Amino acid sequence: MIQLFINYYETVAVIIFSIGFTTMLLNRNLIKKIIGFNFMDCAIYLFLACKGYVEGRKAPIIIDGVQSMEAYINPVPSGLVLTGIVVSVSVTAFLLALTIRLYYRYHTLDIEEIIVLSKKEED
Amino acid sequence: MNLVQNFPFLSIILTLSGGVVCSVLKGSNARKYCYFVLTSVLVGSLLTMAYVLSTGESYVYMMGHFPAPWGNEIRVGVLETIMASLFSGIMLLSLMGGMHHIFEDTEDTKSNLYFTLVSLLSASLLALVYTNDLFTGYVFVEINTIASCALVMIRYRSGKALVATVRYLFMSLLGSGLFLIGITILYDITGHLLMENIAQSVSVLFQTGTYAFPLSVVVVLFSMGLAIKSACFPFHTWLPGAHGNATVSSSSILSGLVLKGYIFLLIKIFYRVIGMNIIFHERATNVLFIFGVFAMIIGSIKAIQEKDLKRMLAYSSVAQIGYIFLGIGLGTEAGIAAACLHIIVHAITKPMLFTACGGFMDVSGGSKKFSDIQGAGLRDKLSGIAFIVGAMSMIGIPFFAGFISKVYLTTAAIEYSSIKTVVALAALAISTLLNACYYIPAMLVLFTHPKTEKVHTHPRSKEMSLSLYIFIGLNFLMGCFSQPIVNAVIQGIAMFR
Amino acid sequence: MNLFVMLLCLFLILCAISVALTKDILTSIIIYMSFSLIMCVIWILLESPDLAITEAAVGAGITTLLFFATFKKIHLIDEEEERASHED
Amino acid sequence: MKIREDYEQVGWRKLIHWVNADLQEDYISKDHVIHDQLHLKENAAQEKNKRIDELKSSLQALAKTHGKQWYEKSYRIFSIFVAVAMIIVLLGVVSQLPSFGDPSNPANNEVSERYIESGLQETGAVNIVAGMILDYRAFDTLGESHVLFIAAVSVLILLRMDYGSDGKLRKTKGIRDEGYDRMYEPRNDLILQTVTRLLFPMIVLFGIYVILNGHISAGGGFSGGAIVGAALILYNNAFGFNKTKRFFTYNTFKWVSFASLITYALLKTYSFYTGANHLHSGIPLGEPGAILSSGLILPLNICVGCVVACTMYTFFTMFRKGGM
Repeated sequence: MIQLFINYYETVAVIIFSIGFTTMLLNRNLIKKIIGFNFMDCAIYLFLACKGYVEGRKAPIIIDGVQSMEAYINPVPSGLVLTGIVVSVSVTAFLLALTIRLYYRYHTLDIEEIIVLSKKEED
Repeated sequence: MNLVQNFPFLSIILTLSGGVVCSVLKGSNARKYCYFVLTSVLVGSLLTMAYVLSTGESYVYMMGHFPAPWGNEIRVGVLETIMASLFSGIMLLSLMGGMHHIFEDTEDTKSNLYFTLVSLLSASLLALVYTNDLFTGYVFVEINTIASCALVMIRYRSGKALVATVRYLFMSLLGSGLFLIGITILYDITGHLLMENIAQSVSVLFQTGTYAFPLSVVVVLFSMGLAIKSACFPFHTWLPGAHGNATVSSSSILSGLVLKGYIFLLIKIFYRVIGMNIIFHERATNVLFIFGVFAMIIGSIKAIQEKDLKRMLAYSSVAQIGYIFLGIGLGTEAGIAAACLHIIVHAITKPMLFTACGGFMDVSGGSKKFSDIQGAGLRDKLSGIAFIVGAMSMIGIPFFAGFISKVYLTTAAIEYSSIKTVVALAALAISTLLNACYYIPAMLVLFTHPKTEKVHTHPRSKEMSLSLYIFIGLNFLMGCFSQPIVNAVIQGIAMFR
Repeated sequence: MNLFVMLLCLFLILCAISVALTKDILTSIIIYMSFSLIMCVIWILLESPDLAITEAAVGAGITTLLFFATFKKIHLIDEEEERASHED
Repeated sequence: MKIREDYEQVGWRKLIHWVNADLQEDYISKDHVIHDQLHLKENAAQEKNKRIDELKSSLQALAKTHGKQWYEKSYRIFSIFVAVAMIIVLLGVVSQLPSFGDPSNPANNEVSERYIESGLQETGAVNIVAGMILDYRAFDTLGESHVLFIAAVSVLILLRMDYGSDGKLRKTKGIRDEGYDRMYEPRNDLILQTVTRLLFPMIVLFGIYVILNGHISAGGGFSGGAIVGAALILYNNAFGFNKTKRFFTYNTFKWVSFASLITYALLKTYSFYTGANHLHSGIPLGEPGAILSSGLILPLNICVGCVVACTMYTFFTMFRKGGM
């Protein structure tokens, strides 16, 4: 139990991940679902990025030639999260474009109504 | 380092840049360029397969100047090259099969963008097959997700396709979210992203028993994430909508190849990263085994109730995915070999069925309801024959491809002496019966008392006939002379470690 | 220093819960914007400035812009439907 | 009455109006035409709400008859159950993971040691993260910029107004024609335009600085490109599409992203090919700290910056108008 307070960043990340996961699963409004997805992704990247942090070390930009490992944190997780942030922006743009297209056709943002309406219409 | 060893890397780069080039060309030039890219990738992977079979062991290709744990790396073995040539070949054939549908469904200013999506999808499939690094796997899983959702959404004029895309995309994003959390926890407890190094530290962790609970949660997250993405039983609700409403070539690419890419990544993670003994200990294989059994039964039952040919084929894909998960669920090497064999068989048969269904839609005024395609098999003879061959192979009649993988699934199940064997054999028998229960009525509808009045028929293009001939030939080849392929798969699995 | 981080994390959790509970979309978009800004501050506390700039420019900047553009586009569609229905 | 007047001026009210796309030209003026329009709008709005309520109630009835009632309840309970189970399992995992910030974590092994110790010598980049992204693990970032490209392609397929081969806009269901272009021309708001005339060059300069210094200080292709993209969006918002059409059309997006992605792929193919076949790649690393140092990282950052800037601007214009 104490470990939860030592890794407090990871606890926060897990709580936000679950809230985002539920908003995405539970909500009927499309834009709410997309915001829930963004929360989920941001939480996973916080969970990944705080793996690389080491107490008392600086950001991995070499200052005046000091190249010992004790001076800098682990650069691998921040490299991975940089890739991840751009992935979640691209997916959000795709989802929002789909929402607009659906709104053109069904004039509602509620996914349940959209499913009911799309079943009624014959293509 | 002879030249052939560079082909896997060059094929990934060619397909990636092919996507970019297609976005600039006109519709018809993009089609020619896409054909060129896919044929060169097919020839390249066949040559690499010959090379790897001759040397008898897999080699590692270093991407960049820095060796493995620092830089990226792809690993090329027999199984990988078989899958790569299968994926590029089938993608080429399904594109040829549904070509005039593509140009009908998309605007003429946007049809070249369809070929961008197809070549980027084949790039991500190749990268998923070859990669030896988990995070590279995640990046290309994302490309795969967006490309396959865009393939379904290309028919955005029909509202059903849009709704199916939204549901498919949300479920797929849940899957890749769980997959990424699995990678993070694994990176945290082992410190590596490369598959070999993770395997070593995981086996050490397993012996000493440290981080036992996180390790089992990682196994659960990987299997759940990739099961959601490959439409395994409880998470298959998005599949009938997505595959039922996409264009002909999109649905054959999606059900034939995209689902298999994720399953192959799951096999790689289970077999090479975590190791089968730990998976066995975690009893993850039992869970997948039960999912497979349920998928086989309930997928077929749902397919029987369908009134729409394409949705019926989509539900039968859910059942066939259940066969593959049954193979993985057995947990033995023979089980995984049977699963790989069924991946090959299903990749050959299902796109043929979807292309034939495209042919039936052409001759019956574009509708896919059973009531409208009454007797379409007689109006379009070649699609009818292709549908018969596909249905026979799905049911598992000897001399057709499906029979081979069913035989190996049963031998793998028999080898395994416990309750699992009984359940596996019962499931195989029942689902073969259920397959017959929906393919034979479909064939009856297609080949009896055709409608008399002249329905607007679309002259079948040469490309489609060629692709159907090749599909039928492949099916018979796999059905009758399957021994070399089976030996290659078994040798690949042995070399896979 | 620890108290400051605790407050930020508490704010993150409050943002997540309030978006789950509010009905109005506009307020949830604005809450998401503040969530992204706090994430930039946390990236700096975790000693990774690369992430802070990227999250600020791409996460808080462009994503929220797209949300507002979608929200406005939806209202525009309603306007046109009315205008079209008035004319014909 | 006075409070209402000030309330109207407050920026917040303007933001709400901007977002609700109220099209009154000049909100402050008091003449009757505006008031009549307001009344007209109000009862039109009521009418519309009535219609929507009828549609909703019919839908509810339809949903009810489909036995959706118990399905919705079980779906809600099931999701809450999944969320609670997930929190418990993941908190259990977090409590057993190595503690935060402790130097002896398994993650600080020989992999990150080599990145830090010999990162400067091998890649020439002072910013080790940029060196790692564009040189050590370059294959991920190559896939990464193609993720952004494929998202741009899908948004183009969905939202771009379908122009027929003859260049005339083809009427597709639900999309209005060019006639409403005035709707997209933003009200030339004097404050916004003067501020943009001041800010636009600053932001673009800062974006270019972030791209060029990717390998020296924090930043790089992705963030710099997003900053330049944001500047373009600001310019479009202030001066409208006719002004931005002069220097940025759909063709520029197509050819700029094509050129930068192909050069990115070619440069990376060269470095992967020479690396794998153990050939010496004669790219000078330059002396660290200078702009023209660290071999391929600078051109790659510029390519990624161009792709990201064009894609972000295209996202905005596709959402705003469905055309450039």
